Amino acid sequence: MHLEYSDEENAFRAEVRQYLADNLDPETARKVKEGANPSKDEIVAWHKVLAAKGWLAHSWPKEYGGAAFTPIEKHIFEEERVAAGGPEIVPFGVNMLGPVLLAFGSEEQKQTVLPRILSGEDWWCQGYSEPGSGSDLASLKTTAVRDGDHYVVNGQKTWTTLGQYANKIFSLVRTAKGGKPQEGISFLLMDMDAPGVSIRPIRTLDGGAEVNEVFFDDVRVPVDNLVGEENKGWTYAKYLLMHERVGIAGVPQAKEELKKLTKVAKETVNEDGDLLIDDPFFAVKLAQTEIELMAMELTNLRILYDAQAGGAPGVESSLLKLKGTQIRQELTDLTRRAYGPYAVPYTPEVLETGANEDPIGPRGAVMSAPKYFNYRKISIYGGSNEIQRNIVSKMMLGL
Amino acid sequence: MHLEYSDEENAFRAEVRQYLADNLDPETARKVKEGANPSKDEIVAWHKVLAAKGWLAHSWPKEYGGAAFTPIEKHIFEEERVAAGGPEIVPFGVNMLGPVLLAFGSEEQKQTVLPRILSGEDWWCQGYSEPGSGSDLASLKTTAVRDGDHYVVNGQKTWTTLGQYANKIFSLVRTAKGGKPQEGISFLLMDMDAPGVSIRPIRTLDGGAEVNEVFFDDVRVPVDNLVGEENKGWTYAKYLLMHERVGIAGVPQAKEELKKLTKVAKETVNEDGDLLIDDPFFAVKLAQTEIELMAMELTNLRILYDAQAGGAPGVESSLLKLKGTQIRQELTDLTRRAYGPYAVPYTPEVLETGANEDPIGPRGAVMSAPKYFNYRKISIYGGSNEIQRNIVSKMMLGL
Amino acid sequence: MDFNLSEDHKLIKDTINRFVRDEYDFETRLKIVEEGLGSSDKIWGQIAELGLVAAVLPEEAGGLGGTGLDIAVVMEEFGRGIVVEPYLATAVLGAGVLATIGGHDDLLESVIAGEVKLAFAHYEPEARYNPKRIDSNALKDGDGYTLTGEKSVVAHAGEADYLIVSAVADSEIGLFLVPADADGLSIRDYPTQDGGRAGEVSLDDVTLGEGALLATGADAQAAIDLAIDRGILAVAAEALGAMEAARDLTLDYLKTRTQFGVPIGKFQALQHRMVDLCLEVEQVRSLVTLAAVKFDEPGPERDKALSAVKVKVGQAGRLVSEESIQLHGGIGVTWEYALGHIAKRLTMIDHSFGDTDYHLKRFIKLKKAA
Amino acid sequence: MDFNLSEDHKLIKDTINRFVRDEYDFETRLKIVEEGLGSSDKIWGQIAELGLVAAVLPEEAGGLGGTGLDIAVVMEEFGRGIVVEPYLATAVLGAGVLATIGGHDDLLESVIAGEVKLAFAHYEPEARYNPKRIDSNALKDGDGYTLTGEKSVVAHAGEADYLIVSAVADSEIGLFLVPADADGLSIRDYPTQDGGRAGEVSLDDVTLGEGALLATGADAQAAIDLAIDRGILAVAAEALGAMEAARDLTLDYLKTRTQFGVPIGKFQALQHRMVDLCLEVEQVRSLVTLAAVKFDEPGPERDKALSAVKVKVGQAGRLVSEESIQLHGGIGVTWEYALGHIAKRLTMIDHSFGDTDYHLKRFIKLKKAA
Repeated sequence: MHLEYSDEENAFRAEVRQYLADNLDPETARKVKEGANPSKDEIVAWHKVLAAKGWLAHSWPKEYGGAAFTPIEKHIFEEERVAAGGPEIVPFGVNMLGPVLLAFGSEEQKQTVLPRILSGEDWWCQGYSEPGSGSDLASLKTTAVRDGDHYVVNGQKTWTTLGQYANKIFSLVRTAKGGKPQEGISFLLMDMDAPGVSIRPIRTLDGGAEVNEVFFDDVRVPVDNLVGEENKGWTYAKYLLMHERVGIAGVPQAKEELKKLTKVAKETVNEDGDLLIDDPFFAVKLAQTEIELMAMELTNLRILYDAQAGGAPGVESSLLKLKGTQIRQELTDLTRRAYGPYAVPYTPEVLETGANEDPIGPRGAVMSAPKYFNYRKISIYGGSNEIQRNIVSKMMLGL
Repeated sequence: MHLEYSDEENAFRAEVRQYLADNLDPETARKVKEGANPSKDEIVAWHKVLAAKGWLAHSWPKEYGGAAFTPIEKHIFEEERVAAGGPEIVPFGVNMLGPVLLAFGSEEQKQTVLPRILSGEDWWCQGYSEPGSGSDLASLKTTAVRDGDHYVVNGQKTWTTLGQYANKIFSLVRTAKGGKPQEGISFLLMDMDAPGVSIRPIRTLDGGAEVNEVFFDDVRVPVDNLVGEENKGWTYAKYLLMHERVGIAGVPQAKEELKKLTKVAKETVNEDGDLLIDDPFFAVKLAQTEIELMAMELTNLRILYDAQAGGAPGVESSLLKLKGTQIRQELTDLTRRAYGPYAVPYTPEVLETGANEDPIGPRGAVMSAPKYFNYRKISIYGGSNEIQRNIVSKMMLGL
Repeated sequence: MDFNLSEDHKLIKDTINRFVRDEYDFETRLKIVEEGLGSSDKIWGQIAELGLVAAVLPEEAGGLGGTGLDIAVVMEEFGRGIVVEPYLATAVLGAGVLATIGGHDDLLESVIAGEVKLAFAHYEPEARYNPKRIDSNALKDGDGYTLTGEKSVVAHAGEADYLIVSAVADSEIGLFLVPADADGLSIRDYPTQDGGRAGEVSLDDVTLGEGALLATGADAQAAIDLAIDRGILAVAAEALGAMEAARDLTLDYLKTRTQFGVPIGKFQALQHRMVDLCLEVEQVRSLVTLAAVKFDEPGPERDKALSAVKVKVGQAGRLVSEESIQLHGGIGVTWEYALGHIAKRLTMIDHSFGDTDYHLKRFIKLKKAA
Repeated sequence: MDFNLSEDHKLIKDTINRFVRDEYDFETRLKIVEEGLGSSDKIWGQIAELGLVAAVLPEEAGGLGGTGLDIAVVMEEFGRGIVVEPYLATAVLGAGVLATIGGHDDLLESVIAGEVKLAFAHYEPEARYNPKRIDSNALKDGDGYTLTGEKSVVAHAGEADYLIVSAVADSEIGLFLVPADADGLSIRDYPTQDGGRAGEVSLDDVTLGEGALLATGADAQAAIDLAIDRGILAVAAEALGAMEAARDLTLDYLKTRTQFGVPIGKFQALQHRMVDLCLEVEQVRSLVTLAAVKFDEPGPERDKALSAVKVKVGQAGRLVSEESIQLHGGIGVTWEYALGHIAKRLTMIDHSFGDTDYHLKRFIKLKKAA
């Protein structure tokens, strides 16, 4: 047993660090570090930077232009990305659709769809959830009815993240009724600009608008756009959900957030004139969170090295999601508290590129409360923490 | 709205205080205050002191020798009892069986059984739980089969508190099978010294032995000892469980425990030479608990005055039990922590009457850990906290 | 003891309840918030007309009450409706200070009539939640004063006709009445996380006449202290109402939202969490009651009750916000559903008049002194 | 990184596991505890024979290892069996001090062989968890020393053949080897909450020869510090094993206990709590691993890891104890069921070598220094 990275792993880390230092746009990095949202163009540019190096699609094999990273390499990359202020890679094309096509798609789908994900020509979004089907995804109602060489799709999807930037959507649709709800679901590739597709932003409580509703009204989709077999979509959907959970713990993000928070605590003075870091009431919460995170980092690494050794990351990823979201939500809570009254003003515009107003109070305060509110989502999406507990209870504990 | 006790209530409090000051045995009070168990004789003597004043059976009507206290009077009495170090009144006769007989018993049962409870001639214990039926009380298996003028009882009861001192037991027994488990249960009065009754102590993790198993092996019980109607026992059992929950919050006990703990914190020095009360790590937990208790006291009083005004104490008592047990368990946890390493020695014998060894460390440390362990039970017995949550969820929230 | 509201209080409660239902439903509120005005002249006029400004002011000041219970009853109902009007700033704080100090009958009359709005510009940029750290300065200048300094996160500063400003004059604390159009006064007005508005107030050689001085020394300090205590009680009661609203929404959602073929309220894990949530709301109600009743009897028990309720409101507010949203799932984080706005208000209440840690420390200090 | 145990460690683990299963089942343990002996000669002999005393001592001292991982591997398994033998006192602490200081080969050999038991008499009555506050005194007396002082809650003091006692000699800390039968040494021996034994040690002019001085000054301090660190790591790993045992018992109970016609493990509220419990145990495992691996690389990261794991063990130990008992219901609080005894050991571990608060403070201090 030892806890040192190998020479190869350290060399890889150095390479990533250097490449990001040389190629990541500084203004994009500033925004990410300050909690502002990079623009669509900035995200596209960032994807291109990674694609140029072959680092955009971490889990794809090299013959399809992927990085074929090991679980540990993915983790190291994420640590460096977060530290450098690189935006999160938009996962819908590279981490969700890509693996599904690689596993279940036709050769033609692989040849046509995958390169356009890497090139940035296509921005994919996800059509999974529906208003009536949240945790109970299989109860989805959007229908696709065969009509000659086309399916005619009707229904509504929701929580479609960054759908406003997308020109493509992969959707779960119902192609057969009767039987168990999991049966009769198919996996369709669709154009966002096809007639009958419309989109409406969902504003979230933090003021953001990163999720959308997508409506399908007699949308005609060529049958070639079916992935795999008709009515087998649930298998692909589950594959997608189980896949790419390696980073779900969010350890690199949490470490970065803890580092920032510690810095804030060293710069912020409490009512008695002491630094927050010396205020036992604050210091104890900071220490508790740091200890949880120290543990979480090792828990995450233990599971990653297990996965590396051949065991696929399985139900453990549910444990990682549970603890990871708790820690990251706690960090946002402590951060807004640290800023005291300066968490109250709502002025996200001062962080936009070219803004000429100063923040009210410390710059870090600006997004502290919005981030706290925004992070409510992380214990809801990707399978709510209640669903994760159900999974662990059943799959790991046998209850 | 106001929060002052009335003149009558204040006068009642003064009367209780004076009577206890004059009549409560000081050695008994010492034991109670130090967390040692009073002997059977001490408990019997204490009951006699209360019976002499008409204060033993708080809820019985005066014509049966009860105190007919209002909910508030009960609360005030309890505050004074706890502050004086009076033992808890053994509830099985006065607060459990008594109300059931008053509501459902025959006149002859009332005339013969109730006076002997007040006089101390009979010590009742409870035969409810069975090894297989904990939270699922209605699944009980002890049978009573009619044989002429007798029932023949076979089976086993458990968690019979202070059964070792009792000469009588009231039991739930199954007199009919088939139908729902709640049907076919009867409520029987039995002699502990009847042939076929045997008792075995259950030692608990804190080293105590206050609960027992009771075995029935062809025990013959006269049919006159049936309370109410055959097969209607579940109604009486529920009445008993819902009844007499006024004191369930344990507010007087918690206030006393907080007072003691505060005193400990003012006398105990931490590793840096500061008093615990000035150690923010300890002080914050103490303050949190005090704030919870301040709230709990008002919550309890709100419900008591509601009950006083005619509304029977109902499902709210489940809320009181939940919060009350949380606070009281937390107080035992803080108390053992306050004593630091001196919570480790296990020497309950130094608190016995006439003990001639000194405690290891402060006297209050002796029972601090045993009490913490013992108090695990309060969230389990009387309907576990999980059952209380089920009750609130169903009865109050309509879920 | 008597835990029943008086007939008068029941009437106030019903009045606000009806007002919110009829005139201030969630869509109306959202529109006011989105227009970024911080308040609506129409709504404010109605509030004044209903006598609600007067309700939290003593009779000597032209009001109708002004006890702790008055404040709690009004604010709980405003909390249920997550009302963003400048009631706290104008009626509880601003008019409260004027009433404490006495005089200014005409101004108070206009405030009570809804014609004039006030703001309490007291906390400063470097002070965090410390109400005693005042760096603003008032220089005696002939018969008047010249004020210099900065005031931070002043609720509804931008809408106020007058600001009540604290400043040190001749090494004594003083309170000054500053018209919003005074030369040298500038306000950077901005929206707040919870849909309200606040402002950073700069005083750059603001010249004031003799009449601008409201009080100095012990009188000023007492008025400031009382204003902050009124503020604590007010936001605590408001939080109680907001938590009740969140609880009711969540309970309703658990009963109506179906997943896996049953209402999600049938899932035991959610039931138990809902029970714990309801229990916390009851505990908050108890402490709001305690603080409200004790409010008018000065002493350490009163002060402890105020810090206790602020601590509890901070903690239960977080629990209720987070659990309510989590029990809802996705819908809970959307702008067009009331819950998120309730959560934001609950969260920002913890950032007002001292947060949980501040009041835990204060509670501990008060206990020691007792 | 490599999270797999070496073959040697797997062997130790299996050995203890088999030993506990075959020779130290719960009934055997209960009997030893109830006889009040604190340990069993037979069991202790077997432990020594299996090479387990040697396992946590370095080769220079006649041992077989003595690394952090050695300690963690052994203690985790002892924790699973809630073994009450004086292993911590003798092998981890006592022999650990002798090994650190060097020399005393014969004595160490006897200890390793299971013939001699030791106790580490260091903490004092007024010190609480402060390992630096030593009031005991050693007066130079000819070639030897005279010791005076009190040592508190010394684990397994009554069974020890020798006590290793800290005392201030000439204003420097010193460590002394004191035979149990020395004149002036008296031990008040008593059972502990968790079924072990400890003693209050009085040193009343205990006269010792020249050879009794083990070390002074920095050497003595380093030996004390290392002993306490070994103790922290040992009880943390023991706690991990105990938590795993509690978890396994509880999981099994949830699957087999039937109420309302179904195994109680079918109730979702209990399922979710069980998941949280298991997650905490995983977190403890991670920190025990971290502390064990870092143990042999001196530095602030190592010290932080030790305090971190002690904090986590205190908190998770409480959660696991309380939740396991609650999930069991009545059976969980009975003497004749292992769970209560596991809970008691977990609780007392929080009272050893500094509790949760002590190590939180230490962690904060170490962070600041870093």
